[in-house]
Amino acid sequence: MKVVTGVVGNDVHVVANRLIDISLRERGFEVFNLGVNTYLEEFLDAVVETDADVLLISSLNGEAEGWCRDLAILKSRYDFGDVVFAIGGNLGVGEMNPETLVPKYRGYGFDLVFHQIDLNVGLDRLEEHLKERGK
Amino acid sequence: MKVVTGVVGNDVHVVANRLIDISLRERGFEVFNLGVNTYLEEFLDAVVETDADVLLISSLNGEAEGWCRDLAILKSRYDFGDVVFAIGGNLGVGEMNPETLVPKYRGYGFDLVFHQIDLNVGLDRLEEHLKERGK
Amino acid sequence: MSLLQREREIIVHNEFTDRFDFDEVREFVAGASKNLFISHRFKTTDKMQVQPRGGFPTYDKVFKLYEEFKSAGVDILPLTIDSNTRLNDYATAKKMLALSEENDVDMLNGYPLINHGYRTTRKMITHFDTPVSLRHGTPDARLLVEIALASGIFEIEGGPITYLLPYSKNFPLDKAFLYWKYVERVCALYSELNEPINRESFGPLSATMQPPVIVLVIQLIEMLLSLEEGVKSFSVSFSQTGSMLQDIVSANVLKRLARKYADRFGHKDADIHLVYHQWMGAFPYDKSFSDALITTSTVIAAMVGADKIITKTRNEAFGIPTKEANALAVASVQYTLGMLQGLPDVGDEAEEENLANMVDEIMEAVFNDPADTLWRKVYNAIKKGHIEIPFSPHIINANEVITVRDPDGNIRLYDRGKLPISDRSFAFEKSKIRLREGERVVDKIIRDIGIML
Amino acid sequence: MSLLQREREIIVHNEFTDRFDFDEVREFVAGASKNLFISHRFKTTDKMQVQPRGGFPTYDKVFKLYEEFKSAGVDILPLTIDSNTRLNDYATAKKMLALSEENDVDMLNGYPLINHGYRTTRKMITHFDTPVSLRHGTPDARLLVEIALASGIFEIEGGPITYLLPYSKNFPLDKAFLYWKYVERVCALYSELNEPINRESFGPLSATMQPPVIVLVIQLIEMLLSLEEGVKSFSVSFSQTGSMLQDIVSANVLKRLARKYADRFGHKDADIHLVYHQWMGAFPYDKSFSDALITTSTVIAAMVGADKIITKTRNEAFGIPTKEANALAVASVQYTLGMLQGLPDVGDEAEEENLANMVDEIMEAVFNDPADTLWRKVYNAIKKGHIEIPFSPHIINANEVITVRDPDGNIRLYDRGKLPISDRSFAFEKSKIRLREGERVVDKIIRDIGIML
Ligand code: B12
Ligand code: B12
Repeated sequence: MKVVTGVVGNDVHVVANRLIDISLRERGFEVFNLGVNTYLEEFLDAVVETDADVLLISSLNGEAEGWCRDLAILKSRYDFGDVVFAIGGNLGVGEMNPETLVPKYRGYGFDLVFHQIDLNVGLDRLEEHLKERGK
Repeated sequence: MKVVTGVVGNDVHVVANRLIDISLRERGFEVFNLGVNTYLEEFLDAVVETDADVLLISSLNGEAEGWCRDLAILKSRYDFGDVVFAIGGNLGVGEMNPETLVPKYRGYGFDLVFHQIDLNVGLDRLEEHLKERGK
Repeated sequence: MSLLQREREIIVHNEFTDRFDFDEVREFVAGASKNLFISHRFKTTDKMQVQPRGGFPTYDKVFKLYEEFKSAGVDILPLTIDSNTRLNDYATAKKMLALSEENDVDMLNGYPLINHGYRTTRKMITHFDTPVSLRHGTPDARLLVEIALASGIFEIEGGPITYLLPYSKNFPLDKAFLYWKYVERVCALYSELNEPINRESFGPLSATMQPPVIVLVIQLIEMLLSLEEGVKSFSVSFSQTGSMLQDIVSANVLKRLARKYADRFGHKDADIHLVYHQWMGAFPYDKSFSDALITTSTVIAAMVGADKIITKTRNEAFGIPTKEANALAVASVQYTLGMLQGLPDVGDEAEEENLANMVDEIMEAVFNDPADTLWRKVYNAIKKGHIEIPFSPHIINANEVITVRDPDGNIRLYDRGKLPISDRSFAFEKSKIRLREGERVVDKIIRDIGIML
Repeated sequence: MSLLQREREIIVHNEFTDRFDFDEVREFVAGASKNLFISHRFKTTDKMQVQPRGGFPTYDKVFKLYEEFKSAGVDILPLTIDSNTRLNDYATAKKMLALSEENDVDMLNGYPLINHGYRTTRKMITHFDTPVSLRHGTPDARLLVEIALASGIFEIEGGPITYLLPYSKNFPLDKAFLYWKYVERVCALYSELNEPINRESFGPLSATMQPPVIVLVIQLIEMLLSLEEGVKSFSVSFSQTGSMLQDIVSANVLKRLARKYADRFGHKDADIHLVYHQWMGAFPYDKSFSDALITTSTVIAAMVGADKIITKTRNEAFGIPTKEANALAVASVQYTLGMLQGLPDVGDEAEEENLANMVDEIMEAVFNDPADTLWRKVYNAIKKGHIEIPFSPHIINANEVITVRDPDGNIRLYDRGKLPISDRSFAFEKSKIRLREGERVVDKIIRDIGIML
């Protein structure tokens, strides 16, 4: 299964990104890691180019909202079929209530939203989700 | 002016008592310090014996209530005229709300109640009170 | 029947105690879970043991407190006794316990163990299967200790000096020595049945401007008095002085001299442990400052290499802490100990030498007293003012020693009173002191007491 | 008109900046209150300066933040810049600022200084009359620094390496050196008018498993690059490693070598200060654990003898802290510093020697590069992998060095990559490492990153 991953926007927090890369590979995924400082369009292009099954975006520095609110519009331009859109990390500025954050990001077009959730917990849930979808 | 002082009940916290002794003397009072571990009856006896103007009780270990609730009864047995009854220190077990503690101790017969109030602040207020009473 | 056993029967036979069954208790101790013995814990782990303080009047509240502590990761549970029981005033304790149970307000500042009795209390102790330490402050702890051991409490804090001079106004000193001799012997007896009962001395004393020399002398003496009666596991202790270096120096000297004196008196087989008390003096009213103080104490405890740390809480200045506040401190101390790494090995030769010299000087003066037994020599030393505790409420205490802090926060002897220390040692102490131009010593002392505020 | 001045005029002339009045700014700096200069503060006090981090999108929120800090007893105020501005994306910053102002939600993680401009910002800075430190992370900080200095911000953090390798993915390295040369020269110019402008390097780097040798080398290089341009007051810095001893060793060596290299290059008149960053890696989600971590950092800062400490908050793991949480940390750190006394003087000869040797080895390799200027030598060193930063997101970073913790928590070189350190020095490092039977290095690294969790 192919995963495109990276850190969105003007965000340089690379540590989790390195660990995600390693963990995805260990779980048997084929990984295309765009690294930090990646814009939404670049992610979507990469999904198309690599014919990926999953787009897994990280955001740590609190800017995700500004960068991701346009996802729905961008998604409507291409046909992504059943690509799974996931986002995780630190998804707000300041201390946020996950109960309002999660629905917001779902509204933007993400299937899975992991606010301040451990990497491995998140990846376990991703794998379950893929199984449920019959992938 | 004469002051009887000490620490009431099974209470051995002596540090404040030593400092109160020194401070009262510096302020020109004649001090009769009964020390720690003094019972209410002993205080009252000392007030009578020394013809004191002020009885200044400390309590730190949280037991004051158990020892002082009988003050009103004991007071009624003697005629203390205008002796000022003051109590200070740590007047409850656990964290207490001064707004319920102070009226309670007033009800027991204390004119001045200093819960967790600095020594010198308390003694300043005592002196004001004495002035107001025209002493 | 031995004389001791006769005395024990008299002690446990009283209006506040249900029939005391010596045989059953012996059997219980012999078969008790190793997990109840801190002496066993010390043997099997290197991790600093974390122990809070705490006790409430009712059984239920103590039970809930223990649950809270366990989920915070406690190592050693405490049982703090109320102050009426400490003064053997079981009648008042009983009255206040009844009031507490009826009205759901705490009318006592600890657990009245005698009134609850060992049968009830043991249920709780064995349920938690964790070492419990008895914290009291009782000069005559004979009954208390019998009930505690019968309950499964296998660490007993205190001693004839440390639980007397800071905790009592006029309890007779010689009686205290004899009563504690009883305690030591009972502890020694039970120690033969299973793992040793641990005895711990109370180094903080009056927790106010205590000079290390006095703390150390008293620790060593109580240790010797205990080992002399057959106790095999003993903890010496002291509390944060306010100077990191002075804590380190105290610990280094105390560890070394404890071993030296134990060996010298033929107790090579005794295990000796070091306990560090977080700041025991006046706490700030700002709770986040108290948190900072607690963490700082923890760091220092790790630096001095303590075997056990006794924690305070963010509520210290306000009153007996809630179980939540108390457990919070335990969790936070465990966190700090877990993440602290790379501690340097620190010492100070000149300071350690002078402290050790002063301690040795006083110890020799005690040993040179012509009395026949160690406790009588010590008794005389206290009466002569060779040993005294600043800010003791006790009438026999000499009250001549005056201490102040030097510019680094170290507590120094300003007036040595009648302490039999040499001019040379005293000169070293004096040389460190600096008073501000025109400052009165009493004002300096008030400031020095309040350094954590 | 000098070349520099011509460049400055181009820089400040842009669509986001109102007319920049050089003469007025010169005059302002020349007459500015001494209280705005941290360099002056360093000269006049021995107290460790406490500085939080913090910045909000709007003027009002920063103003309130400063009020909160002042009442918590702050020594140095921070101004943290948002990450769009850091990447010179002023258009996005402008958009997000507008959104933040309209909707009263923070859409930026810092203060977009360019968009606010110096006339507005200066009002705030002079109002508080307290030194302000500019925290950004910008490779091309030319405009930002012009606006900052014009606003009365007289400490500029960063440098061509420390604000590039940890903060950027592909910003060209040589440009960064040249842009920072500009910054240094502007700082040097203003330094002649009043008290010196202080420059500070950013020692935490990527805040993840950074070996002291790399941190120190980069600190020394950025110091030399700055002094070379005429800066007279410079702060080297590093962040808590996770091992108390390694922090102490780092500080001792850094202080010594900074003076040594500054003197060697003829900068005997430069003042050099040491800044300690509280733990910069991943924070626990339990806020009381964060408090404990913050206090522990503070104790270590005092032990290493830092001139300034930069604080974290109990909210670190969650997101940008509220002003209240931020001020709480300041107050608590001040409390801890105020009560900490009797700090021992600690060191470790063998560790210090090995660290100093490694640093000297890399420094010599850099100096031996045939390029004509220091910055080009350094540039080549980075390209060759003679200098690299673990966990840098930058594409030019060699990414060959691997570090793990030894059993005492010290960060050690497991793979030295292309660092030009001798076999002997490297053997010392390697000899400290212990891996568990069969443990994979990557799992060890994950554990080692998360030691504070
Ligand atoms: C030092 C200390 C001890 C020492 C005392 C040594 C000695 N002989 O004096 C030791 C270790 C022996 C000790 C023992 C105990 N202590 Co104690 N102790 C303290 C501590 C840490 C500091 C007290 C102190 O010396 N402060 C410095 C002096 C100068 O200030 P102060 O006593 O607080 O008094 C100030 C004011 O209250 C005021 N003040 C006092 N009296 C008066 C009177 C008037 C009229 C006025 C105006 C002002 C005033 O002036 C002082 C200066 O501003 C306090 C907690 C704290 N405050 O941080 C607990 C504390 C007082 N102890 C407490 C307790 C319960 C005990 C024990 C029962 C053991 C236990 N369960 O932990 C035993 C008591 C045994 C007994 N029979 O009483 C509790 C009391 C609980 C409560 N009220 O809810 C406290 C609050 C700790 C706690 N949070 O649990 N203690
Ligand atoms: C180290 C660090 C840095 C380093 C980064 C070095 C580097 N190049 O990587 C430096 C010092 C350079 C830095 C800079 C900045 N940082 Co920073 N940083 C941190 C810090 C302390 C740790 C991050 C880290 O490495 N953690 C370890 C890794 C392994 O975990 P993680 O990143 O937290 O990710 C975990 C989960 O989120 C999850 N995860 C991540 N992505 C995904 C994706 C999926 C799908 C799933 C399931 C899970 C998942 O997996 C990880 C492990 O469980 C955090 C605070 C914290 N967490 O304690 C702040 C933090 C992330 N930084 C922050 C900020 C704001 C910045 C700055 C803007 C500066 C500033 N204002 O302070 C700049 C950013 C510049 C930029 N352009 O982005 C904020 C973000 C604010 C917010 N969200 O509200 C934080 C939270 C600090 C704070 N409280 O203010 N930072």
